Amino acid sequence: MSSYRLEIRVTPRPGLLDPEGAAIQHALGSLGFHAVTDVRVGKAIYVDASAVSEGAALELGEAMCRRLLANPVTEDFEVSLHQPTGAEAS
Amino acid sequence: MSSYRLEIRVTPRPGLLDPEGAAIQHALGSLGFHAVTDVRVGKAIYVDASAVSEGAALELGEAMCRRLLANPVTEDFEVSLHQPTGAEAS
Amino acid sequence: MTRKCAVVTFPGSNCDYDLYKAVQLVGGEAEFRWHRDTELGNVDAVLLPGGFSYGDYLRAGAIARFSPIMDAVTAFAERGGPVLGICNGFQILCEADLLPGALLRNRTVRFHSHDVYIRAENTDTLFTADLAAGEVLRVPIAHADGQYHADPETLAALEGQGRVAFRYSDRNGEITDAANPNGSVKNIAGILNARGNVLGMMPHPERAVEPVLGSTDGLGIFTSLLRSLAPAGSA
Amino acid sequence: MTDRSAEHSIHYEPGATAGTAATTVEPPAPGPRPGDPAVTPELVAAHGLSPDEYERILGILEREPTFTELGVFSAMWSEHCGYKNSKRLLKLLPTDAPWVIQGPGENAGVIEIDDTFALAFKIESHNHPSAVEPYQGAATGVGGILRDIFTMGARPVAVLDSLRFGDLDSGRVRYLLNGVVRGIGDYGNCVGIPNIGGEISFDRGYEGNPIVNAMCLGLMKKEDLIRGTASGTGNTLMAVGARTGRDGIHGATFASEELSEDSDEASRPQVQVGDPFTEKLLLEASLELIKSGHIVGIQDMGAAGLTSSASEMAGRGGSGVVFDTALVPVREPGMTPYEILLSESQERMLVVAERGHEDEVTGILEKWELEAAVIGHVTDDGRFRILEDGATVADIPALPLTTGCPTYEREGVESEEIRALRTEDLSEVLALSGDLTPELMKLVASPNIASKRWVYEQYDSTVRSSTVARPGGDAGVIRIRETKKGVAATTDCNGRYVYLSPRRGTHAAMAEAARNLVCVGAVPVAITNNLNFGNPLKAHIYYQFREAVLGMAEACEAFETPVTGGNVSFYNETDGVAIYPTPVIGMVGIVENVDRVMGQAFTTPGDQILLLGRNTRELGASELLYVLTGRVAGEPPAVDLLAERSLQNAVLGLIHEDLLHSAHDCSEGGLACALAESAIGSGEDPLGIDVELEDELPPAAVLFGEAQGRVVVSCAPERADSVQGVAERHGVPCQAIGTVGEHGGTFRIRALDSGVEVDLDTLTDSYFGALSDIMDRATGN
Ligand SMILES: Nc1ncnc2c1ncn2[C@@H]1O[C@H](COP(=O)(O)OP(=O)(O)O)[C@@H](O)[C@H]1O
Ligand SMILES: [Mg+2]
Repeated sequence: MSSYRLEIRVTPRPGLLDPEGAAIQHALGSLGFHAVTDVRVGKAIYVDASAVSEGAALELGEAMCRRLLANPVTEDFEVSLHQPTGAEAS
Repeated sequence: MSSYRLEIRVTPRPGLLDPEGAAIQHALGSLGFHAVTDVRVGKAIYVDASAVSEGAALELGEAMCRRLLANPVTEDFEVSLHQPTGAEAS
Repeated sequence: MTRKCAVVTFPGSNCDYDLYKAVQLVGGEAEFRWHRDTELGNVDAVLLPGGFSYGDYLRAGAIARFSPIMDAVTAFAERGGPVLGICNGFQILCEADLLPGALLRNRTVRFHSHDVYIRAENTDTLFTADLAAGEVLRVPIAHADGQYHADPETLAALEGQGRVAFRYSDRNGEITDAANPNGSVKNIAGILNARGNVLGMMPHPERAVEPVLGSTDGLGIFTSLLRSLAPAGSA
Repeated sequence: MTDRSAEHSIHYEPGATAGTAATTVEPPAPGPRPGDPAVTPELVAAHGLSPDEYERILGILEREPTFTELGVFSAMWSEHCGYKNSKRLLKLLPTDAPWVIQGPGENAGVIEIDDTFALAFKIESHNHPSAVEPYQGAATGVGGILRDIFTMGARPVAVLDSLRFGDLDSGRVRYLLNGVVRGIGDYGNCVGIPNIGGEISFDRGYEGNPIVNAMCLGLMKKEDLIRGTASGTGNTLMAVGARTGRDGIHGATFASEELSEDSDEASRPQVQVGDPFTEKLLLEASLELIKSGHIVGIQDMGAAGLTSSASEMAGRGGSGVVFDTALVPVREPGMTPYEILLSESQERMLVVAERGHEDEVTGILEKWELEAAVIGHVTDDGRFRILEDGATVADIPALPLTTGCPTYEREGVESEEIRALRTEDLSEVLALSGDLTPELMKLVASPNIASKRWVYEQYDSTVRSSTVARPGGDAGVIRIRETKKGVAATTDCNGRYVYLSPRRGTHAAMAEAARNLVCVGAVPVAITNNLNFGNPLKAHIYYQFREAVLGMAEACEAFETPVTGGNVSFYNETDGVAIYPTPVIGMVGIVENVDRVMGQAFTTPGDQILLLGRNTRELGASELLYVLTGRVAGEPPAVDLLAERSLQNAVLGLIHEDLLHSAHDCSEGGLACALAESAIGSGEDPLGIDVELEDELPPAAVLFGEAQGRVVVSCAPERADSVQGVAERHGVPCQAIGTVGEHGGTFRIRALDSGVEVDLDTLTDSYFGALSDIMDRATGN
């Protein structure tokens, strides 16, 4: 068993309206970020768990999503192993 | 100008209480996911924006985080270009 | 003759006592059930109160639906027992698949606390029999996640089978967008399951049961429910 | 850490530590703790302790303090906990009356409602945390005041919030407002306590320093009253609720320092995160504990956390305490005693359990999915003794620690600048005449007068199914189930008045609070107060503070409304600029019959409109002046405390005799705005009015002046004479000024050659639209 950090992204289904995304897009616009064409807001859930392998860890994450973390009626999910990418906040 | 999808992850500062993470961890435990040792909850924000280059897009994302998307007092952020990884929900 | 209603308290429920008193006010017997209970005991109806079960963390109702008591509630509903979920209770019923669809963040992205008008769309149910057809009720809402959403097929079924119990309307019963506080599809404020024994609604009838509270329009829902529980002839 | 403390708590036996032994033998003085910094003059200064305060500490300890002890003293002797600069003046406030059960000094004041019920209530500020992080700052402010109430054994039944911000044209201000309102809402809504009122105003005087004061009311059966005392040698100290993290360490001293440009940076680690869900569980568990009889005392771990709760409980109990920081459940490993003692993690309680009843206590907490840990016990040696794994890290006499903080009386001198403002010439505004409709519309659309609906509709105001009067009227009212009675509450203060004339301005705050209560039919019985001021070390600020306290004392005497508690918030300054002095008055009243509660809206076309009280030629410090000229100047309205008292009695008499259809006091915006609010009502059925004012006074003053002591009432025409009669009996001037018109009619007031006339839709739209229009454009989360 080793321990993994799963990054789980739960996002509103495409086509489903996303009031929070709309509000943020509006706010970004009024702050002058006019290049923005769309904003969607979901959850980023970081789960530390122990598993026998990466594959097993990912499966565990998917099982959690199906059981609890995502609402099948309104949300999609993505599970990945967390490795910080892009720009880190200082 | 081409258009990019930025993936922005906003997460509570380490050390700060994360009641939502705690509640989810508790729930996962009682659903039998005993391998889980910690849960932190943040936001995953997907921003579609046009920019002259990847670098410019990433900088735009960071500027948005500093201005609006992340609370400098309580949250850290990560900006990356979105490429779906890991397992997609069907 | 018992007309006993179980009011389920989840960690974070905060309308459980209001519901308990509303049932008593219309002559019913009310008993609390704790979310860790595994049996409902001998009761005639189950009420899921409003509040913030588990702080509404993750999604409103998402964690509470796994409370031990919910298996008993589901079994009770499947036996045809009447189940009424109000506000957070409605959210829990949707998460538990006892009702279709989901309740999303209000379109304003803000909490809304004020009176609304709702029109009774189907008065031929356990919960609305005492209301006049198309009757308009003035009742409070208090929620941040009340925007009802369902896919087109589900909506068609709800509409086709008369399972939309209440719609947000203006005080004259007109269904307008201005009267829709949260962006719910088709102004839906409350729905029934296919069998008609499970009702979920976002507005709070239990907060409109005495003149001193500014409205008594919520009473009809509780009198209807209790009447439906009474043995034939006795009500 | 968890297992460790759990394990300890099982084996823990009073006496197993230096604890009870110490009651006979003096324990060794604590030595320096490995890893702790040495106590240097610099470190002492960094802890906000002056050299002579440090001298006093050496005297009390008869040795050098350890680092941990230094932290303890600096927290307990901070302005926030020690009331250094306010205590002496606060002593001047009247605090008793036959109906006062608990005055100042406890977690909250308590008054008698009748033979069975009592009311606990208190107000608390969270200004500094809200300036740094508006959402969490405001949320945890609500959490703290709720705990103050339920630790008295009362169930919280209502919340009010008193807010001040800079002008809304600043994006930062809109961000603060948005965050603060969401924070107050999310916390109170989740716990399930209805918000029944408050106030909010906007003025550049609050630009850098918002004010966030939260008030809570709690109901209890008298016999359930419990106090925050540690009594009974050998009784067990238990830490219950949330775990202790590194949140808000030194928040208490932080709250006693001026904000500066880099505050946002500097104070980051001090941000506390609230968890209303845990609070709700803690609330239910605490009330169950108190009823269970297994505990003798309970107190919130608020400012200065475990340090203040434990030492204050010992101080009040005239006892001592000993506990081991290694037994305190923590959220992060490696926390030092210093951190554990000073952490301000939220949703925690310190409980004194009857010795031998620890398991019952733990059982009740487990039912509510909360933790309880035995951390120590009560001693009889009068000492505040802290161990870490059995080794003493702090050993301080409890009483000097809690009450020995030096207090100061400073000299106060009025600022010349402000004195000059008071005498400025306002004649150009006083001279306004003719069609004053544009001025009325400006006022109605000013965020200070416009409807606050955008704010209070984000607060659940009906949960608990007991709210009789919601936000939007003069005062909120909660019914008491199984009785006809109710309790009413309001918060009031016009900072401009106090700024220009502190004593008079505080009279006005008291007078308005009482007027708001009587207008709903409640008899004012007591107050709590939140004194929001700048840096008291500055002579002109101390002057404002002293005058305000004296003014409050005078008005409390005149109205027979004693002070049962309150809160002082100094250092509300940014880069040396202080807020307007803002002594917020939280006043409570008793309603004998909730069926008679009066509203401010006109109800019936054809009704007679009468004005109680007298118009004056005052326009000083008025909203009109601010809206038209941006000035804050002139003499604030004069207050005749005896006339106010007569007015209060007259209004109560009128409501008692069931003569009225509506009652509404005149405040900001004057008579014209009061009439507008009564005409607009809930906005659903606005009613026109036709009013004729004959006073030989400048029309601008009659319409928009903020003369005190005035209430607008309406009644059926045939009752008008009886109304006049009652007013006369109380020696209150009363004139019939007009009639209520039709639905959707016209709003018309004539004053000599001048007046206002506008159709109701226009009036109603700008009254309800003003604030939401601004905020829906707002940026920020
Ligand atoms: N921050 C707030 N929270 C709740 N209610 C508020 C708030 N601010 C204003 N209100 C409500 O809006 C109404 C108008 O406020 P205000 O003008 O201060 O009334 P008044 O002048 O009678 O004191 C009152 O009912 C008050 O309770
Ligand atoms: Mg008023």
